[in-house]
Amino acid sequence: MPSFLFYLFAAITLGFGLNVILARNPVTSALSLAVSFVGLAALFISLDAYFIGIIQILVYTGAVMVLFLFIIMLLDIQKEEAKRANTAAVIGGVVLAVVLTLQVAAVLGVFKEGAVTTEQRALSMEVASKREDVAQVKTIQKDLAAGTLPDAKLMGMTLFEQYGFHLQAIGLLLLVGTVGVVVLSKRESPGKPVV
Amino acid sequence: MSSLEIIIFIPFLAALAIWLGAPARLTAVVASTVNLLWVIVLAVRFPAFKSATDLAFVNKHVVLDNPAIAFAVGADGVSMIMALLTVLVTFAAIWQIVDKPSMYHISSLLISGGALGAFLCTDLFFIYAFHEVALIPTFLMIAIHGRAEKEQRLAVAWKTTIYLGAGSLVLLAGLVWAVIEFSGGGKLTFDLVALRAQAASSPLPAAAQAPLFFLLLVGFGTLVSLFPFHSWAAPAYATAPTPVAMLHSGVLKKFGLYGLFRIALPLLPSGAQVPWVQQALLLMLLGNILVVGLVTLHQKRLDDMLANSSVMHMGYLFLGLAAGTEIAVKGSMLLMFAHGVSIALLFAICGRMRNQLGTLEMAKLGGIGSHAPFLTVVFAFGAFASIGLPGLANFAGEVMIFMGAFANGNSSSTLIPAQGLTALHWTVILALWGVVISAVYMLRGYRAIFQGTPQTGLFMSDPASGQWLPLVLLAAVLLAVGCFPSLLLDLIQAPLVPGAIP
Amino acid sequence: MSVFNLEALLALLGLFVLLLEAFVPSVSSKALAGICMAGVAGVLVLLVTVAGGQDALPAFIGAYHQLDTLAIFYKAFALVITFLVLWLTLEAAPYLSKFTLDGKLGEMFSLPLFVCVGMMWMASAKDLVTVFVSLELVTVSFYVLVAYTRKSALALEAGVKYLILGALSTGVLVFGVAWVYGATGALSFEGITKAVQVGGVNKTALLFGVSFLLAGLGFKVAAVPFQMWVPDVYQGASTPTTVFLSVGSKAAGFAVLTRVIDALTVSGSMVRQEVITVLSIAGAVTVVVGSLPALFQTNVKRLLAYSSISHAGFLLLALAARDSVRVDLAPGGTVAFYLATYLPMTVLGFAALIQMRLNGRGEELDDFKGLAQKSPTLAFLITLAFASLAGLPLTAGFFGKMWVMLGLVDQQLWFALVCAIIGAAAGFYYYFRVILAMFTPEESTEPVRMGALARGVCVVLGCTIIVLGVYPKPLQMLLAKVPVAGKNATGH
Amino acid sequence: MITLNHYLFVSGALFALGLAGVVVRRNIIIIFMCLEMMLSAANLALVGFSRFRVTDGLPDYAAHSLVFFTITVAAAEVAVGLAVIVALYRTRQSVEVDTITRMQG
Repeated sequence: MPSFLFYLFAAITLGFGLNVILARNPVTSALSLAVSFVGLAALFISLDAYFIGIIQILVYTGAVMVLFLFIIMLLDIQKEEAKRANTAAVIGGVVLAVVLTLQVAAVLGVFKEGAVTTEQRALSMEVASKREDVAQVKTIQKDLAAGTLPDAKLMGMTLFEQYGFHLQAIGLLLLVGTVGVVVLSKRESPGKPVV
Repeated sequence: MSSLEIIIFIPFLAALAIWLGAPARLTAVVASTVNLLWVIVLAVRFPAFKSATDLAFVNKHVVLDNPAIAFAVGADGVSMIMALLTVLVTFAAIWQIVDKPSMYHISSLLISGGALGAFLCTDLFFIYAFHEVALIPTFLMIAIHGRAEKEQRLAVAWKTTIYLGAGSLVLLAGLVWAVIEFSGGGKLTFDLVALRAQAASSPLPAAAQAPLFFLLLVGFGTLVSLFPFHSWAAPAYATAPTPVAMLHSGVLKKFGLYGLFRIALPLLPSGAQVPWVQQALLLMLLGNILVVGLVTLHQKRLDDMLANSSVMHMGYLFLGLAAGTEIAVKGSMLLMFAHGVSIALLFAICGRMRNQLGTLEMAKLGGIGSHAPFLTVVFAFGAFASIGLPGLANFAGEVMIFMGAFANGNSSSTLIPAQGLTALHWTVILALWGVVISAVYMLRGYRAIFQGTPQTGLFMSDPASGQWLPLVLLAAVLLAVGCFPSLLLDLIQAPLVPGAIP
Repeated sequence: MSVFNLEALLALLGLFVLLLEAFVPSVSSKALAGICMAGVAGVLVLLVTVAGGQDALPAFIGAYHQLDTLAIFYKAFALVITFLVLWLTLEAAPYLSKFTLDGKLGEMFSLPLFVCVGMMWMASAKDLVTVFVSLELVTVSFYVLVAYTRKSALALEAGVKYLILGALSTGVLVFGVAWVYGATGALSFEGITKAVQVGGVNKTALLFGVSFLLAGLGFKVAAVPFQMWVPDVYQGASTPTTVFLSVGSKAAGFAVLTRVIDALTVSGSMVRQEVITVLSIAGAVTVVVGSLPALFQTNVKRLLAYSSISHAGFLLLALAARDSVRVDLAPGGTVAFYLATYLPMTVLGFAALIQMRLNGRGEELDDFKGLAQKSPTLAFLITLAFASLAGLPLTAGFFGKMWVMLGLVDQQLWFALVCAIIGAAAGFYYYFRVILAMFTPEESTEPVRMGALARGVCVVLGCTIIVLGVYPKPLQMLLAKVPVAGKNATGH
Repeated sequence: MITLNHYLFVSGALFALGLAGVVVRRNIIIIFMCLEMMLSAANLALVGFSRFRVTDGLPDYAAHSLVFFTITVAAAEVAVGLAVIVALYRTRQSVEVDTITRMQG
């Protein structure tokens, strides 16, 4: 990936991320977050994680952020009430963020293992096509042999062969989530007589 | 199941029965009577049952393997004496409860059971645990049924709780330290017999014994109201309901000394003789005898005076510990018993007077002797015993302590060593003045209350015939032990102080 | 029937109850609770009977799931606490149902089953992905449970607080997992153990990740500085949920923490010293920070919340002193022992609060006045529970605290030891205040009634407290066998 | 050239931004958005690490799976969370943090 594209998308991610915090209007915040997530998705794709990148856009930008917007609109929250933000909280938040960023920078300073480029750790479809686990799934092997990265297929293989148990657990979690949403947002039925 | 276990559990079972609805007075009296008789029988048969380790009626249920904790019971002479004291005072305390909520009976039984457990167990964990069990009802009774305004009695209860709670924590720390120290590097054991054996076979160097001994001294000492950790005791006894005052000052408080003599001394025989520990201890016990003694002189109310005198007399017991000679330690044992009986007797009479007269201000009282001759005689027994009159139990104990302490360090037969008087000798000399002080306040109190002209409106009669029993019993014991101290001393066969001059 | 099917069985039961509740409107709370409790009890019986003679797990699950003694213990623990929570919910139903929309408690019975499933998975987790997935199942269910009694303003408030801080901890946890993975290249505990032993790992990056990982888990067990949510959430949530959070969620968190700490402090580990230091400091501070505000509390539910923080501190210290050789317990065993003693006393304490509410009394200290006159049994049981929470000898609480302190002495963590003693001493004070209030006589003599079932369960819990306090040998023997990676290799 | 550290820095900075938002903002919905931001930052770190841990020519898909689960969980969390927030709004007519301070002490 060319450097300037990385910087562009990083700037989009962080810049709009910053705007989420700065914007007075919740709608602006939500839309900024959506854009920030698109930038993030681009970064995922630049890391050859196509499937994750797409999911990020589909789930986060497409569903989660829309849900946020929907709720903001539904509740008709215009902007934060007039009173100024708590100064202590602002200072605390800024200090926390700066310290954390500096700490990350410091850690990265000694994290020599991280000073590698994608080229130095290039993926090799040819080597991959000879893997044992890949050999069992013909379509993946074919794609790899053809020199393309079948990211979604590999993802599927991993999920269903290694993480089948977790997938079901997640299913249970989604069920609980659904039940929870129903429980928490149903209204008192108007026709019901008051006892 | 050993007899000792049954003796320990009888009070608890009786308390449970009362809680569940059994008639309070009947159950409590029956339980305490059974216990009293049983312990007397055991004490009589004790010499025959004694094993090589000087323990009788041993039994053991393992609770944990590592660290080794067991519900182990066993009585040696000292435990036997303490058990006798406990059942005696319990019987008297429970007998004199009249027209009170069942909580009085339950608490008394719990304190009694806890004390018996603490004296008759031979496992440090259970010794400690039973003492804690006995403390809780003490606190609750002071806070709820104490004889003062609500705020005041709550304050007293909290003060007592905090002092004794902190003391117990220090004590626990000291015990755990001892367990770690004397488990011989291997698996931890709370078995006192094993710990003693280890301490005897590979004792610590004297200098290393000192800090641990001092920690235990502070922990146990707080429980016995050792100066300067004594300030909870006097208000607590003055406030506590009569049975609780009798049981705590007479019996439970002695647990601290019992612990020092049965745990600290065998494990750390030279601990008390290390100069800095001994000097600190001497200073503290002089504080008990002289400072608290002078405070006692200034008390205006009978209950305050008795409470303070109880704190003061602890000083003599610690003198026995500081001396560390066989005779002084045995004297302390005897005095523990005698003091327990005499103070219980005095508190019982004191509570009766408060109920009838409504005040205990000595300035307002007088001439009771003419109305209540029986009470006067019994009170005189207690008061004279407390002073240390020959023929009553305390005398023998005090004399043994003074002689033993004075003889310490003398291999020659002369009483006064050639190199001059040591700190211990000076302490004994000063402590003797304590006897004078206690004679002054006791006699003054006796004269103010029982002699002179009766005040108008303050009338007191002798107790009804049913209430004589506990008072007569306690007074008789004081007389019997005073005339024949060997009754108790013969129970102690093995030397109490490891390696000391007999 | 293999042990790893039990969770599936329980999840199916949960589904069944959900459907039953949705399609058969006439089914009563009692029936629902009965079905759920019977199911949980059945699974517990299956667990106990099957646990002994299990075969090796099949490969598809064996890579993520283990069934050592520790796992079985925490699974059983989860089932027991779920059973008790279901009982408490049933017990509290008369007043709880006033706070729900339709006057029913339907999901209050099925959701705990899913929580239980999550906790059982956590107990067996062998890698961080499993931990994450099951942890989130538990957390999301709790979001719903905490806010379930919607008509109570406090419950919604508590729900939002728990939500925000829960989501925050999830973010922190995943960030930590990412860095641990980045530094060691492994997501499984086994892989992490190997990586920290062999070396060639960037220590700074690993510590960075570990600190976030521990912070994320620290939230779940309410360790300082992530304890802010505890008092408000505990007070606002319905009492059965509070019990579930205080005992179940905490135990599950410690089950995972035990595994994580085992992996990180294995002998020869490059971060062993740092992790132990962090744990001991966090534990020491947690004990003190939990204890001090409790001194001034007049609301007993809030007091129990603070005390629960303090207990979390003791548990962290148990982890820090985990290599103690003084007690016959495997390194993770002290924590498990402490939790096993913590369960009956906490449940009993909260059950008493429910009984108070059922009798029209509140949760303030003043509401406890005179309880000893009106219901001696209840007062006695509360005394027992609180004495045990304070750690008085002859009750269950003593040995847990004792083992922790012995361990600290053994590891020479003196600062932590001092803090633990301060916390224990403060505990005597604030628990005793409640006991004192109960025994203070009060003029009005409205009787306090307890149902037969409540009385029975409470007495059983009380007996458990005494038995564990007087005869802890069976429990200790059970936990002495907890095999832990590197136990034999632990050098001194 | 763009190295792993570049990605990690972006991840760290985004995480810090989210954290700052959680502390600074008082609108619960925006706080919730910031939490999502933190979660995504963690995902970026995971994906970055997995891309650079090439074994047999492929990135580590185990970490990808974790990211997949994280996103799913986040979605469920958002759904439940927003439901709670809406329920709160119905009773309070506000989504400000300052209004949920009934319990103190």
